[in-house]
Amino acid sequence: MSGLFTWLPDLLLAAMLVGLGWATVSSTDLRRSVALFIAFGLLLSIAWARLRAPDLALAEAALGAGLSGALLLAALRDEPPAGAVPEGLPRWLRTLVDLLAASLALALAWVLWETLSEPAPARLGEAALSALERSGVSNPVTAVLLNYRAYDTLLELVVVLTAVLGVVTLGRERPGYRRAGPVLYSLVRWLVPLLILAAGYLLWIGAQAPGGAFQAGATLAAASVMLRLSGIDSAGLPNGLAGRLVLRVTLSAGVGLFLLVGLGVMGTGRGFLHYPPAWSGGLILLIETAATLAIAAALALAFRGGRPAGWEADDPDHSPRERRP
Amino acid sequence: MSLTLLYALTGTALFLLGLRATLLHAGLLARVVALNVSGAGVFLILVAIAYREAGQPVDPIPQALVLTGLVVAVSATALALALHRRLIKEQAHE
Amino acid sequence: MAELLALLLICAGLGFYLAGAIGLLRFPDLYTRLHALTKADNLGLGLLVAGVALLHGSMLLALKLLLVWLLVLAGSAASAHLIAQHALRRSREP
Amino acid sequence: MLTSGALALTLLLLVLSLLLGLVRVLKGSSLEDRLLSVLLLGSGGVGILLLLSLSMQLTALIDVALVLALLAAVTAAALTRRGSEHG
Repeated sequence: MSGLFTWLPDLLLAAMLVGLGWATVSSTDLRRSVALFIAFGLLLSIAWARLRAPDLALAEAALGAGLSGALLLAALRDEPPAGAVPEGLPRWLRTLVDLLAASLALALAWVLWETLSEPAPARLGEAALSALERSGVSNPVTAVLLNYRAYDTLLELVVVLTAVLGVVTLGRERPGYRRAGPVLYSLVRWLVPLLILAAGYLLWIGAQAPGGAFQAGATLAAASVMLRLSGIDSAGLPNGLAGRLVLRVTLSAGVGLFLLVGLGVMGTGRGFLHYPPAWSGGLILLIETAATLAIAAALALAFRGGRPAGWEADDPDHSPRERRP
Repeated sequence: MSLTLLYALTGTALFLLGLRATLLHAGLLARVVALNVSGAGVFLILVAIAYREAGQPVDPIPQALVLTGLVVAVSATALALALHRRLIKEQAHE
Repeated sequence: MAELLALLLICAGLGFYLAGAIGLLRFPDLYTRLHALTKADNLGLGLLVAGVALLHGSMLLALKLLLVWLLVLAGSAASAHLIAQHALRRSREP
Repeated sequence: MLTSGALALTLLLLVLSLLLGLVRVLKGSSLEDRLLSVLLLGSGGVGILLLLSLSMQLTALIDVALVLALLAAVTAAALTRRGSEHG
């Protein structure tokens, strides 16, 4: 009986996830689809909590439910007012895709059933946990991200930087939002400082508890998104000639500092990114701080949908209507 | 049936629902949303495998992998949306 | 004794949550649904927070829980206003 | 023992109320109705996370609830704001 009690919530949650996922991808109305996707992110955050992954629950709450939704909602503005619906695939091809998906589902379910019914073998995770004392932090996920597998995280920051460079290269930012009314303005006045505080808290706590650069960066970016939504076009990002430089330095700070530290420890006769154990706590915090700022700047720019006005001195896309043929 | 299996199967279902919709949808934004659902399914499988019953520590490596994946997914989504925006603009000029 | 009180508080909070959800489902129009939902948010979560704080039994966590409640309170009030405003604007300009 | 059983039951009921809210999302005829349900899922999610922080003895989930509450307000703003190009 008690078994059923503890099982039912998980069953319901799983059913709700599949139901919402289904509704999200099968809706033909994009606005509805995006609203459902935001709800899906909220549920996913609970699922991470249930699977004892509070680091992921934090990241999902900030990224999945918050920023992805805001990004998609902003992109809805790009759709032409009454865009012609592109033609779908022919019927036989749709049936083929359905068949492929169904057979893949069966194959995957069988593999998972076979492998997961057996007791878990010794995994790399045990090695990671037993070396935790020497990593400089006590949150195992942070240790994996910034010590054992620091290469991965460095390259991930490169991916983020590349993506945002793509965004600013592809066009100018979207027009801003209407000026906030009194209610939204009062919301912004307490929400933005709290988001910034929360980002600082998550960055600091990440060494010993769930939190870290990704969660902090996303929360900080949410502060900028909130400012932009309330009609403040600069959205807290630095402006002007000097500001442009500051923004570029911030964007590349995550990758840059990571590399500098990695090369720096080589100077002491160790391998690339092999921190001296006594220093690793401090070095990890330093890298995480830079990564937080870089991720926040990247996500804030991504929300704008392109490069801000004055990003380059002579912007070729400045007035698209006067472009030469 | 364990909690791991329940959530891994849920992840499988989401992965395939998303994959199918990515292939079938004609609209680009709808495809981006579907791809995100599909990615969430993969993440769910990975984290389900990392799960351990109370008392044992969970495996931190898949969790770190998924954390990286979440951020990469958002970045890729942002790039896809920028490409979509550029495409709309080019089509308007034709 | 404190434990029993905490459980009572949590159950009372739950009642409000359920009432809010049923109101959301059954009430005829947006504005009454908005009313039902904000009631559920504010009272239900308030009682639940009090119960959870008692069971955790730590002053620091209690303060954090209070902060969560205040955030949801202020957030839901502002959001409800934004939604009502949005609905009004849409009904005025088709 | 009584406490853990009661917590499991309350968790179940809270998930159930979330499910009711979800029915409205899926039935939702207007954008505003879906907005409401996103809000309900947000506050219900905060409640569930707080209950889980007890039953799983994972106090970090309170931080998750905090971030969820903060971002729910941002989401509500993002869902209702309109661009300046609409005049």
